[in-house]
Amino acid sequence: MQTVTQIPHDVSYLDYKGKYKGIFSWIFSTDHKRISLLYLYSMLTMFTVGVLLGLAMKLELIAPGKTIMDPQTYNAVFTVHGVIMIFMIVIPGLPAVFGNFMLPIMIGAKDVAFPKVNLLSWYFYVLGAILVISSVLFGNGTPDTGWTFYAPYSFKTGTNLLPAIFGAFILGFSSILTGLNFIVTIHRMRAPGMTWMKMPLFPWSLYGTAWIQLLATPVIGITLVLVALERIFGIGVFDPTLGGDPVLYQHLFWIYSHPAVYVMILPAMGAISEIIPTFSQKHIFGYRAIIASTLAIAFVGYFVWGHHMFTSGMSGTAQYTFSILTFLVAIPSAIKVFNWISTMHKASINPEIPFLWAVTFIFVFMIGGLSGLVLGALATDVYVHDTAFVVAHFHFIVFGGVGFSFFGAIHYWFPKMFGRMYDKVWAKVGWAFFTIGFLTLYSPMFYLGMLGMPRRYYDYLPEFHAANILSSLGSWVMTFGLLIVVINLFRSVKIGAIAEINPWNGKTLEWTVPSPPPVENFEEIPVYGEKDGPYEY
Amino acid sequence: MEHVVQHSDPHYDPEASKLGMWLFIFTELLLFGGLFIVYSIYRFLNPEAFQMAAHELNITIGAINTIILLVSSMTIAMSTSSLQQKNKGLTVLLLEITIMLALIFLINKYFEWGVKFEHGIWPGSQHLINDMGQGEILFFGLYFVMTGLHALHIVIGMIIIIVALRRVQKGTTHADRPSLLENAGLYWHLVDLIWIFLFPLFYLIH
Amino acid sequence: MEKEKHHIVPYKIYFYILIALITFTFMSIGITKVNLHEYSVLGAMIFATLKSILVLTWFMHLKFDQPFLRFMVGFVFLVFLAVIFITFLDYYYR
Amino acid sequence: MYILLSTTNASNFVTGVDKAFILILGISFAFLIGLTFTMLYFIYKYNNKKNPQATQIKGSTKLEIIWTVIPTILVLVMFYYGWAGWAPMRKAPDDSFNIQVTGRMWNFTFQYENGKKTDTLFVPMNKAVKLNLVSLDVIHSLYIPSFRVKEDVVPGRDKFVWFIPQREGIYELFCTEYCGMNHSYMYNWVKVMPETDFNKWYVDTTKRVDVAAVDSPTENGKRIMKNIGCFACHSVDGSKLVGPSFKGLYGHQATVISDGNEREFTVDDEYIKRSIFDPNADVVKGFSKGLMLSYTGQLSEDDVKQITEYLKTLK
Ligand code: HEA
Ligand code: HEA
Ligand code: HEC
Ligand code: CUA
Ligand SMILES: [Cu+2]
Repeated sequence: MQTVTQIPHDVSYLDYKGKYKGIFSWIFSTDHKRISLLYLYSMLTMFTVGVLLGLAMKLELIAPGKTIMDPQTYNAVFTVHGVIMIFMIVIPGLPAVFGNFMLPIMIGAKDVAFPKVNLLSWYFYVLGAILVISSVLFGNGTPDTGWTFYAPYSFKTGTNLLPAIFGAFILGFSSILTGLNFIVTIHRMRAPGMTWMKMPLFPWSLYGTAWIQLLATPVIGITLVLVALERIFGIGVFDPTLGGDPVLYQHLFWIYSHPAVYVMILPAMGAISEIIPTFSQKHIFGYRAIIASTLAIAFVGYFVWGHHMFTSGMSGTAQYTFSILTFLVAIPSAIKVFNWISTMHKASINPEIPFLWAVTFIFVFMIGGLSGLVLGALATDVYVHDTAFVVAHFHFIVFGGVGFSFFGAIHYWFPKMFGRMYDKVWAKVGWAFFTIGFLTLYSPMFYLGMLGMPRRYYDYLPEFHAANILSSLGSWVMTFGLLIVVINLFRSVKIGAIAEINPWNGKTLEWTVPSPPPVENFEEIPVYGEKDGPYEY
Repeated sequence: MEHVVQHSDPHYDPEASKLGMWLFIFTELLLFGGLFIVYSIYRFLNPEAFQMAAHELNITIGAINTIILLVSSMTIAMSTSSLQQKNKGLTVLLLEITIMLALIFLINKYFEWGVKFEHGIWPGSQHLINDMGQGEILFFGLYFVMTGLHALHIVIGMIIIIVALRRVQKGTTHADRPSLLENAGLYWHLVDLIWIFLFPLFYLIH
Repeated sequence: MEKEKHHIVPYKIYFYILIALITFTFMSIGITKVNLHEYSVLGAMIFATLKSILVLTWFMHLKFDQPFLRFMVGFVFLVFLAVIFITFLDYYYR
Repeated sequence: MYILLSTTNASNFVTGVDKAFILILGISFAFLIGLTFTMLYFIYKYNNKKNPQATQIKGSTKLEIIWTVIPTILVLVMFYYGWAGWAPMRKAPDDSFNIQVTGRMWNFTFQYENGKKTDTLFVPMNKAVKLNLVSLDVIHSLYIPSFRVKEDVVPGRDKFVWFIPQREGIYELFCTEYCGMNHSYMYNWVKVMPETDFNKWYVDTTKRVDVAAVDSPTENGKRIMKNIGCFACHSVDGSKLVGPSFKGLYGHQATVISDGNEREFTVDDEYIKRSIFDPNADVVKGFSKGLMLSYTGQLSEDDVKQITEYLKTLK
């Protein structure tokens, strides 16, 4: 236990010497900022694996027939790729990295409500990741079920599924604890005078997200436990030969996994809602409407899971109910887009690199979201369900949405987090390659899906060849861009120019503390007056 | 708004820890919620088989266990009152009674499961798969999973109560810092709450 | 917000609650003994709900807590019921 | 939009589905292009060089209402068209021509009411066809893109798809639910024939499969195995797939695990028969139980004899 008086306010969290030294000063630190960086680095590690697997798939698909691997390997590759990307990158992604770092500062608190639980959730993250990776390295072969673990295949396959399931379970636990921490922090630790309607939008989006994490994640936990028990004992709940219903598995899986997609996108939208007003030097348009749409997405998003199951043989009533709810949940997203664009109206736009990422976010998010409408309609989903069209949809929106927002956010907050500025020219070059590569990589998949090419296909008919070549080429361009972006950032941590306190002239609280912030963020807890607000330019 | 409580004692905010505990309880409720969904669907699909299978369970043991849990819920609730009245001895006694009751619950459960095992009924057993219908297999599958998970929660609850008991004895949990005990109480009531639904769903469907 | 004070519940009340809970338990056993066919589930569930309300309000102190906590608990139960309801849209109409 | 054009009216559902598709795509493109250009225009017009001082506007209730209501109306229209294109798929006419489709790892078999069995789907033109879907192991999904139909084949459930083929030709048929190693090889073809041709083909029961019958029992064995899909899991060249290779199988010393005990013996006719009808009784060491399923009812005693003859030739 440290006492308050010992913590100096002129030493940044990066230089602060606590009880422990070296690496231990990180992995035993309960400082939310250090935990944020722990997440950042462990995610980057997993992310590298995921990207390499993605590239391997694209290389395999460059031509029909065998290119570099066997069918079984391919199946294992997309499974591990999906599990890593979903459970280890985009679900924890923005909340764990930027939420942890910025949430307490943005609401004027010294730390999150339960710093130790916060560290614990990082331990769970690492444990879960290790378990998943161990299923690759040991046992009778890498899991090959797809990230959806559909029954009954998931208890028929001879591969090493249990560690992966267990890993996903623990990752879920990590996610729950983060959400719990954020809710309590937001309820209890806002700066005096910061009413709910004065809270910045990024914390608001984390609040919505946290509720989904809390209420949806346990369902997947218990579902995975049931699959494990089915594998070990054969209890029969999903096994048709024992009376179980495999479609019920799909219900339970998507009861979590659909809300989970909003766990991914809401914080991403929150970050965009910070970046746009700052670089427009203008109050955000429709503050309350954006909050309302965040809460509406979080709430309605809980009830649309069935749109992943339109061909699984649900009752007709269930099908059109889910279809109509799916369409309703699209509306709040549309409202957000309109508000962001309106914020740029009569603004004074400073087109720095975070703003460029934010604008491209809006563009790819629109494509991804609008293609979601095709999937939400019954007739068209029956046609393109489980084809490359779906793969295009979710890469545009998951990776396009979350990825672009992540890069926007890291360029936006980098000077605050590390106290250094990156090279702005290289950042733009990387962004350009990345965007062009991204569009070349995933756009052809829409076309392939309309031709009828199923997803999770190792091999395909010759008529799908041309579009696949284009897509594979795009994956290289994009990775080139990614490398430039990442190397530029990495170099700047050490050698970038010293950053100012408020390089973008932002109005939220994080821009009032030194860069990088001291250990307990604020010497004195800030107080919001009547006239203060996060976007008062 | 005087949220500046942070200044005086940054690591203690009883409202925050209570809120945290409630949120955790929500996740536990939904964990069981998933199982209740599975249960209700299969119950709906196999109504007769579920009723038949329920005859295998002993209402008396179930009722006794229900009452045990209810009483233990009362004792732990009383212990929070006695802690606030600064009656340390009584608090400790009430907690000890709670733990004893939890133990009795588990012993009962042990014998109840034992009887099932003797009859050749356990998840994936030959008797179950060869001689019983699909509805029965599902019923017993769910019975073992749900009561098993509940028993696991009893064990966790006991551990939390034991920790709280030690803290009360040492004096680190006292009338001005009752959070740990109150949270242990909340958790224990959650365990009770779940049993309140498990009991009629498994034992009382005749 | 004034300093949150704790309401100390007298032992007596807890005891009354226990008696009520046990009574409900026996009543729910009783109602399932009577042959009500499909309504016996309903009966048992009504008693279970009553019991859980008692536990939530008294044992778990919701009665003395801030209103938003009560609101949250209600909200969580509603979400759960809605999920079950929607799942049944599939199974009921299949 | 190659497929949208080239397969117009391949089945009765195409019009409904494509109408919904084009409508949604049209609205989507309108919004995408409109919003993108508005955004670019703002970025150009209100650049801080041109417009150094921003005008603070906090919002407008009127606009919020407008852009809530308009999308709501639009999505309801989309929902309606999606529903209208899909609703007719739910109910097959009573006089449909029934074909049973059996999916298993990793092939589909089509069985007609007169006992004919094929691995290509033959259907008559302009006649309602109802496919009854049965899965023997895991979930598969039957997908004919040109007909715009898809339905999962779920074990333990009776499901169907139906359609009226309206154009002569050969179309692809895929499995679109991931089902294990050779999921991507679980495709087949649909041949749509004018009704008279189809009837001629259908009554010709001398040919059980659409390949000329050969008199040699080993040839027949090979053909049976090809049609029913043994080679999805077993190779004939010694390489190990999901199951053990057939090369040199007959007469060699096999090590199997039966009821948890290991035992060794020589492979004979009896063992092969048991492997086909009760594959989990003896599980070859190093392979997993439960992947290969019994072919009881799918293969006759006679089929198995012919298969055995063929296996003997694989030295
Ligand atoms: C970040 C994650 C994310 C997000 C935010 C979304 C958002 C949406 N998704 Fe997506 N989805 C996934 C991730 C995501 N999805 C994943 C991972 C899968 C595949 C899972 C798997 O099978 O492996 C999937 C699959 C998937 C399916 C199942 C497809 C199938 O398997 O057959 C469907 C079907 O309805 C769907 C629909 C939608 C809709 C309607 C939205 C909406 O919320 C989108 C709303 C956005 C907009 C509408 C755009 C912005 C608005 C405008 C530009 C204004 C104009 C708008 C109108 C006029 C309405 N998604
Ligand atoms: C976030 C999610 C995510 C991301 C980033 C990616 C990235 C990539 N994906 Fe991924 N993909 C999935 C999620 C994702 N994928 C899922 C869920 C599936 C389904 C699996 C299944 O079917 O079970 C899938 C399936 C899938 C397939 C289909 C397999 C099939 O059906 O046959 C293919 C095919 O080529 C593919 C390719 C790629 C490629 C080339 C990349 C990459 O190489 C692109 C490189 C990435 C970048 C250049 C940067 C992105 C940056 C960020 C996301 C932010 C970074 C955050 C931190 C560092 C903390 N993926
Ligand atoms: C889904 C994959 C799959 C299909 C399809 C399949 N098998 Fe198998 N087969 C296996 C596996 C796995 C084993 C090893 C485990 C076992 O013995 O059950 C096996 C074992 C065998 C054996 C014993 C081999 C030995 O080395 O002792 C024979 C014989 C056999 N199969 C014949 C067939 C025939 C004939 C067919 C087609 C009618 C067929 N199999 C279809 C997966 C398959
Ligand atoms: Cu069968 Cu995929
Ligand atoms: Cu979804």
